Amino acid sequence: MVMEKVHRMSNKGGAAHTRKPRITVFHCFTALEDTASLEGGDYEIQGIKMPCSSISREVFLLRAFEAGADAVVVLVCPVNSCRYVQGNIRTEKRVTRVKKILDEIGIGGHRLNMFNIVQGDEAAARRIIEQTVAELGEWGLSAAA
Amino acid sequence: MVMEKVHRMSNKGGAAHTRKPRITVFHCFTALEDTASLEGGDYEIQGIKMPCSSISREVFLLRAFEAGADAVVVLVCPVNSCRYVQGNIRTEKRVTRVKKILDEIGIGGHRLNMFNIVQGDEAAARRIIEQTVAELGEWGLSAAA
Amino acid sequence: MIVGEQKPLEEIKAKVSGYSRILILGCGTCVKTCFAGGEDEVATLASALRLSFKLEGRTIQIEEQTVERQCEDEFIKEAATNIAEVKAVVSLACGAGVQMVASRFPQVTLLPGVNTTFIGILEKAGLFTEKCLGCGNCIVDLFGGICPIGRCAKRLFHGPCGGSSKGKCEVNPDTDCAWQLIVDHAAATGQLDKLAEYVPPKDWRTSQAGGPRKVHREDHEI
Amino acid sequence: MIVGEQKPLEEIKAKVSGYSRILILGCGTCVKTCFAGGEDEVATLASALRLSFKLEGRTIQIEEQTVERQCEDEFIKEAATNIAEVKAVVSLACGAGVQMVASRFPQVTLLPGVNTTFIGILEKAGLFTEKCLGCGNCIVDLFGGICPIGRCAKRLFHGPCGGSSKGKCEVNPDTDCAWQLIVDHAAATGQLDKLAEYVPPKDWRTSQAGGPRKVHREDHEI
Repeated sequence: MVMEKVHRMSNKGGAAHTRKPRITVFHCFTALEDTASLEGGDYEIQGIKMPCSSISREVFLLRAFEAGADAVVVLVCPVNSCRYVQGNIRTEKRVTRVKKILDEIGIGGHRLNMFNIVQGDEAAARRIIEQTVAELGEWGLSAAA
Repeated sequence: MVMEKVHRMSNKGGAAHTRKPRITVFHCFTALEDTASLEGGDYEIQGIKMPCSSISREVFLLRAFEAGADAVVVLVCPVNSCRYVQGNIRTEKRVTRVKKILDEIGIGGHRLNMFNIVQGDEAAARRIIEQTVAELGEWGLSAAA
Repeated sequence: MIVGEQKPLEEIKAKVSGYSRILILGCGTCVKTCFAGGEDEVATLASALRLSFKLEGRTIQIEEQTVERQCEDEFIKEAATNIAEVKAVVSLACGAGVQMVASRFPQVTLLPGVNTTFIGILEKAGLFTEKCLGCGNCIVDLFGGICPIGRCAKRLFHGPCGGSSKGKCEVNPDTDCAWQLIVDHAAATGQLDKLAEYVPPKDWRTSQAGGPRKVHREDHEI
Repeated sequence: MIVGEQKPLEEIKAKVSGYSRILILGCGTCVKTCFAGGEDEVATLASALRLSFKLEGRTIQIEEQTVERQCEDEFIKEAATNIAEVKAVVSLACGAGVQMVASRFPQVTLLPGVNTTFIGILEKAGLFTEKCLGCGNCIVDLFGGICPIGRCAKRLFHGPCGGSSKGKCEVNPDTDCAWQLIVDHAAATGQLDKLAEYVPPKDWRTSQAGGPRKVHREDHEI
């Protein structure tokens, strides 16, 4: 029933967006120095830079949606490469939990995703954003944005 | 049963003491400046000066007995005259509790007593000590001292 | 610690849906420790509710506050101002905290946001387990520090039942059989003979069976 | 808070009398708050035991320590050094704390020094009262914030029994009849009609009746 609601509320079936999609990028500054290299497409990026991705609490991820994000991307270091040993693993667990909350809310957990990227791999980060934008074309903008 | 033990352990039936009785005097410095005026009898006084009698915790009273007291006297201001409003009432409740513990231990709650005295009434304080010494003549020294 | 779990969002949402302004009141002691009702959970729940109502085109004003403990006046009076401004409070405290707030502020509706479960421990990261039923007369020393009241589903005092299998409880195969633990501990520490001692029937009047309980401390009556 | 009472001195003394050296381990959260097992109570008990044994011509060496919470490894490991040096530990924690320490240090004998009683509140200075039984599915909002499970001796869901007299419970005349409180509150707040609503039978499986419980939080499993 929750999943039905998710689709009812957010799946606009590939209709053209009425505004540019907004993506909030939480990233540890080891994985990605800043989000400047992600700018320039037909979307808006809001970068949230952190010393380690694990400092993002559940509410920070939710508030990104309250602040108007259509999708939230969390960029963390590869497993075993976290400067704080388990930071990225903690982040993953928190993201998993918030995805469930987003499903319950009706926004849909699919709008929040975590990716491991090698330090400074801006091309990978850019591909992630482009993929997210493409998916947003299918999901539609967030009705809670 | 507890009371029987109390008497068995501590009531020496008025026998002469083998050493001078030791009395520990907890006093707030408003009720009594210091214990100098109480010295000079056939007993030892250990004075514990406090800004308010209510800072004496249960364990402080018990430790006085561990440290060798045969009796403990707590001198506080009269009801309604406590500089900290309820300090002397709190002390009374604590003394009541420790008296029960002393009964349970077998030392006997009668060896611990609280008295209200008017600020600076050294004569009253001295009478209290003399009365305690007299009672110790009847109870005997503490077997736990 | 008292362990609890936050109620499902849908249940909380249904409870608050009649109100345009609510206070979510957290509790900073037990339920914070078990991640059910501290500052973080208050903030997360508030955000989730706002988003959920927004999807329905509704706005709901949510105040957030967390006090040290909802089971003491000293702390809940800090919330008086916020409580005065709402008709309903979602309390994320344990059942005792919720009722304390309800008794002090009878004019507001108290909505529990947490299901209070048990007196337990943090067994390992992420796993809280029940250990004590508050029977009021602790005898765990008779059983090597393992309580057959809190940890045996049948509260057996004289050995395992027939449902103990491979060290697990038939009521829940994820739960260790308390009596297996008791016997193993006694064997490992050379105290098996202690288990042969007769344990008299328990007087349950000190437990919940005796009705709501009180602890009176005259020395703190001021 | 979890409320407990320290066991009588004679009972604790009997438990420790076989040992020449013990550790009294306090717990700095719930039982401290209800004056049963914090630093102060550890110190008082240690002193009382020393004096009591001294009267019998015996000396007993008593170490004293209080940790933040005995229900978490993080804190009890601070006591490892002291625990390693004794054969018996008197734990002044609740039943959960005692068992946590027992499970982590199986070589020492754990002696509970506190009777764990209930999940309750500080109703007024010196008086702690039971409010919650941890049924696992809180419904106090149906009853104006007054729980008939925790506060009615008979756990009635549909009004008072015949033993309610002048607002008091027949089980203990010092205890308010929970249903009198519920009805009074509903009347005072104009919600008497709410009490006419049917409350379905409770599913007690989420309570202690369902066997020892767990709360699993995968997001904190690290």
